[in-house]
Amino acid sequence: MSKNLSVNVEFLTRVEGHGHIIVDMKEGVLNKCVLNIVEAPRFFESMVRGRSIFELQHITSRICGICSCGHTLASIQAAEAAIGFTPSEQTTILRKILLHLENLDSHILHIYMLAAPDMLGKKSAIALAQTDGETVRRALRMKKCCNDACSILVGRHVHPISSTVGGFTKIPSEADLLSMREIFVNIQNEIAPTIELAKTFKFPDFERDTEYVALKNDTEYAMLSGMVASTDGVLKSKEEYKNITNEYLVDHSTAKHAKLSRDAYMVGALARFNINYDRLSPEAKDAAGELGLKPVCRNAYLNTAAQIVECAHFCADGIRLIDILLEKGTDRSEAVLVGLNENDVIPVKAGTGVGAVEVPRGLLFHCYSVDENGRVLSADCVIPTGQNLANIELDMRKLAGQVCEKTNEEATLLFEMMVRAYDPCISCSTHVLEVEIVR
Amino acid sequence: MKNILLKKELFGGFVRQLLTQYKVAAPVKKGTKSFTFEYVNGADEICLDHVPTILPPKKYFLPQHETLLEYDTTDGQNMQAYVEMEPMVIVGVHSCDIAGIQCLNHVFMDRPKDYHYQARHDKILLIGYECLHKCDQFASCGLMNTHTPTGGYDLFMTDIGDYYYFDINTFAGEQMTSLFEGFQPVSAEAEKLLKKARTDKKKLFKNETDVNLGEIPSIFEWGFDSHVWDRTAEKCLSCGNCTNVCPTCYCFDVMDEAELNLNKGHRIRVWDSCQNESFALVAGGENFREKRAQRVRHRFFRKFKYPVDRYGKFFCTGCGRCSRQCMASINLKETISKLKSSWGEL
Amino acid sequence: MRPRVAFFDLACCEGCQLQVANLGEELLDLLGHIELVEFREVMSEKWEGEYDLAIIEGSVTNEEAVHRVKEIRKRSKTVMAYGACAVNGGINGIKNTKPMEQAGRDVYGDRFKDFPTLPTMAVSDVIEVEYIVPGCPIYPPEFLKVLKSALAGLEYVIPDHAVCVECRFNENECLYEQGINCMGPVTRAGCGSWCPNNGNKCYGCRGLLSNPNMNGARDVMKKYDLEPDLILKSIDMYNAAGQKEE
Amino acid sequence: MRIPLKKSGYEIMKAEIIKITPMTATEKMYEIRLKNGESLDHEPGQFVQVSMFGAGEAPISVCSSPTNQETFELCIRKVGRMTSMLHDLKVGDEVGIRGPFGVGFPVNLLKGRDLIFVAGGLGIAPLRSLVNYVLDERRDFGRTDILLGCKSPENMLFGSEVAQWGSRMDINFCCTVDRSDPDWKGNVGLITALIPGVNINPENTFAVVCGPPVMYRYVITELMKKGLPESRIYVSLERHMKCGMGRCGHCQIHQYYCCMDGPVFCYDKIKDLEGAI
Repeated sequence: MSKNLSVNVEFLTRVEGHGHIIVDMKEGVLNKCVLNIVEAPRFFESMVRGRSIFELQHITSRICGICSCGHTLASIQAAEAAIGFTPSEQTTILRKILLHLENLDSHILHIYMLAAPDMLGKKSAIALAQTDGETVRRALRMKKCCNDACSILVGRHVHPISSTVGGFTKIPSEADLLSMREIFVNIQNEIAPTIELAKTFKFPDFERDTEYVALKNDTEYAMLSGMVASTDGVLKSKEEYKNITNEYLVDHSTAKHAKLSRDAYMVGALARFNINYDRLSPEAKDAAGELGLKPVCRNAYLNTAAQIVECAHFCADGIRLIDILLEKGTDRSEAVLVGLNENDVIPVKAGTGVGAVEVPRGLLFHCYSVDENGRVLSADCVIPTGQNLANIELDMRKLAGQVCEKTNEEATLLFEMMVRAYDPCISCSTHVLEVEIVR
Repeated sequence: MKNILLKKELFGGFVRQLLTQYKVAAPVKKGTKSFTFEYVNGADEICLDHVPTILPPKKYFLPQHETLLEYDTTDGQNMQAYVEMEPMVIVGVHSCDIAGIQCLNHVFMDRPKDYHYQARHDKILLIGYECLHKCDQFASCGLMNTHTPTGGYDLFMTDIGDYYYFDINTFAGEQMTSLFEGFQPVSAEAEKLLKKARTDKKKLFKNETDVNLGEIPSIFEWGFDSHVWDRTAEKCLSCGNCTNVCPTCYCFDVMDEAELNLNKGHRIRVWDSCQNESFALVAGGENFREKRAQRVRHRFFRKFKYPVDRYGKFFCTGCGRCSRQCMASINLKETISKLKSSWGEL
Repeated sequence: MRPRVAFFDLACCEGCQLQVANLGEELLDLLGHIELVEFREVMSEKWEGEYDLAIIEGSVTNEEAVHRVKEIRKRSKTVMAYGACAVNGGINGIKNTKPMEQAGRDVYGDRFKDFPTLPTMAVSDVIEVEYIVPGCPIYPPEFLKVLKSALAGLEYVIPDHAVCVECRFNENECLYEQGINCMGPVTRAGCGSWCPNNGNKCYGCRGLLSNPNMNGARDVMKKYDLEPDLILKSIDMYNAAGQKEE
Repeated sequence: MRIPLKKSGYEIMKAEIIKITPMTATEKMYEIRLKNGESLDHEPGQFVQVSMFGAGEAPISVCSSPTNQETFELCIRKVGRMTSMLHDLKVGDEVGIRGPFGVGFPVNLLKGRDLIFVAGGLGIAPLRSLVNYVLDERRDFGRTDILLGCKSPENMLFGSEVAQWGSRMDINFCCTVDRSDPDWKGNVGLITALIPGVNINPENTFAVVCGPPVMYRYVITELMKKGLPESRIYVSLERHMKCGMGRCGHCQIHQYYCCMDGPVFCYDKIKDLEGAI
């Protein structure tokens, strides 16, 4: 085989959103190696300008249906910071549970439906269902668990209903908590077979020194709060997000790229694992041990393995959080009915606020400025997949050097798997809200 | 029939006994100031003194979504009609809601009988609860004269201080009381207290409007073309809340719900509302009550005129739900008053 | 032969296809009765032939999408638009409330010309659509009902009465009673009053009734001491794309 | 607890399609026989609910005379998907039937009287049951005029049968179309234009009218000009009956339910009811 390679994947499948992969190598020289984002832009920033801060999370959750709970939580955090509202402890616990469910649901979707077919040499989960029905059924069961728990907590998983600025419009009863706890236990029981399945996966060999970025705090495996930390030693508050993400536009994509200490960095399950391994629950550390995953891991293909470890953690921690609520009992009078704040239940002042939340694909920032009437002056979102794009391309470039001896077909699959390993949410990644032009 | 007394603190025990034999539904608190009839597990959940519930107890007699028959077309048009329900007791039904159930009985037991309704009707027991205070400004049970019941219940409770006075109206009611040993015979004192309660009540439950019940038929006879309907329609959003919450509204739609295999399924009936724009639409596209005003008027006439012609009965129980639930603040009492004044003194 | 069904997505959040994926065991039931030939998010297989039923999510917001849906229409016996974006433009329609150039500038600054965009259109604005499933996201029981009608070749009429009807069925305390300005009275039912059931208000995602009493609705909303345009903006959260046509 | 109901009012009778006669682009005639071997036993003017599980029910007037005990006929216009599905049925297929429902034409009252039938469009379907009854029992009735109007010649229902009516000596048949075609030799214009030309004995004539909603007022005005009293004009009204038992409310006309008190009404009963016609 000569050192020629021409990969052209139109409408990359089994990822959320629309992207093309183009790799062009001639005589060992890499002419082109890009992930084109071809999602039609939706102009969210323009859409939310002038609207009430109290309906913002409803709109911004629609940035992405797959991580809508994550967008909702980041959006609420930013909105509450902007108007100076501090949520109650009960609200914070419930939000953490919601975030766990969101991450579990998305990870399960990625592990089973998007990644497993690659690892097991199948075209899709539907093809997989024909040879390994139980695996697909397990995935559906686990996903249904997440959905059922979300339905109890916030009405539904896609575009949650009762999670709003100020708290929740309904508070789970003791019976609700017990059902949710049972659901978490049911998912937890499926983790062991999931690990067994993952042991059969053949993760491609790959390594590239990378900067990893994730939230970090002193008390827990940081998901909803903390400083932004990197494996290169950066530690900044979330309000400095613009100096963390340093976004710039590139020609071949409707989505922005990001860089921190180097040309690119990675966010997501692997980044969180690398930074916060110590804070994982014992169950999750056991899972990591079984999968042979140790920090710092520099193989992006193993992001899927890190997701499995996180699943074990979210189950254990979800049960712990529910037990806290069960012990104290929930205060159902905390239910808020916000609407457009018709009843002035929440005091409003002008200000700017940032939300930083660890969603399935990594660190998500929302930033809003509002006037004294709670009217949005400007909004900005920096999406995890957007932050990963530059890093994906660097990984692809390194991969191109490794695979030029392979057939186009084999190489194409490796590129696709590489992109899919990041679990990219392209529908999110293009909904770029504010642009700084790099000149 | 002999009536009996129950010490108030024993009411919970009676409900517990009922729960051993029946499903028990009763008014419970919902939201900030609303009530609903729900299945309960004990007397502590029950709010006997309630503002009329969001939906009246008609939902147990005529469920919002009721299977008429199941079908299977794998081999021709095969079907089986059936009713799915549990024997139940509804506790704490106010007299206005008892009046509503009586209206529905008229309609559904009229020939040709509705056997689905009858099956439920036969298996639902009613324990009424007397209102001794006006619930709120929306009710018009004084006008409609429905604040004291005229039959229609199995048992009827009145609060006479330390005791509930139980009026036993049916054999089924008597059987219910025999489940519990805590009842005691009515004393002369109790009879006196009941009389007093009823006399005091008369002073409170006065006609809430400037219209007499007797003149309503003539007001509606003449009021068909009144401008009141256009004025009311300007406010009306045609949301249909007034008909859904009305204890005497019973319009429905019939439709099929197939399973995924498309061969099997259920023919169901679901509540419908004459306020919906498409309600009187026919296949050719003609709509016989296209205008909002026509639909608003139709609802009022279905309460105060048409059933009087057909069943000799007003189909308004004065419960006030339609006015209470109307976000456009269309008020039944005011509308009738306006209708009267729009024609001068009649 | 089982009917050949394909799923497609345009500009949207892909939440509706996730709703389909989330049907759980019902999804497997469904897969037993159809032949799924294309579903980009979950499978790599492609189909070159005719579709018995094409199910499209998302709005048309650029020329490429216009072309794409026309191509899908040519190859499909029946087309279903599902989700607010596809049915009435959904959230994407808010863009239409200002000039396209301004929307572009708001987001991409001087480089807005690199991101060509059309005013948001529903799928039915571009091609003929036989079935719709409104809502953001779709309500799975309704999706299944419409899908069954489509597979049986039966008409499915989305209710043209207000969400209030279902909200009352569910005995939710009226939001107006609690001082909140809810879109229920002017929004088409069919979702089982999903949001009010969970303590929130209706945002109007299923689109306006065909003949809402807007003056009456404004009177009702005026009761609140809020800036009127904030309230009016709540109406066009999901209905701006449609309003532009009128 | 599941309580099976033998009789519920909603159960269907199984019936078989014996014959299908295409009539126009949108209408077909179905001859149907109940599978239980019984006669439908309807009166002219009554309707049945035709049911296909999965698709639902549609109220359809019986258009054949009860003099045929074995089978009955329905003329079905394709207007929605339910009726489209009915149009896809073949001879031998099974359908469900409920009914007959409602009040038909007052046959005994009409005996010995002169009759004038006025039908527009699909309105001929319910009238045909009475026309055929009258033709089968011709001796019992007096002078009979049949006026029929439709949009255009190709929309004419019961074509060959109608042609026979035209050639019969014992009835007077007149037909008009709104829009003519080159082969059409008959009248062109609205049906109301035919009425002045009919020789009516106002003392002994009953009129029976059925057609699209817009037609009634004009036709009745013309009939009354001829001296017919309101009490001798009968109309058959169209509504979307769902239950057929006077409850669902869809067919309500003021205090009347079209499915129970109609669909045939004496004009004097409904003339003051706004929206009835």
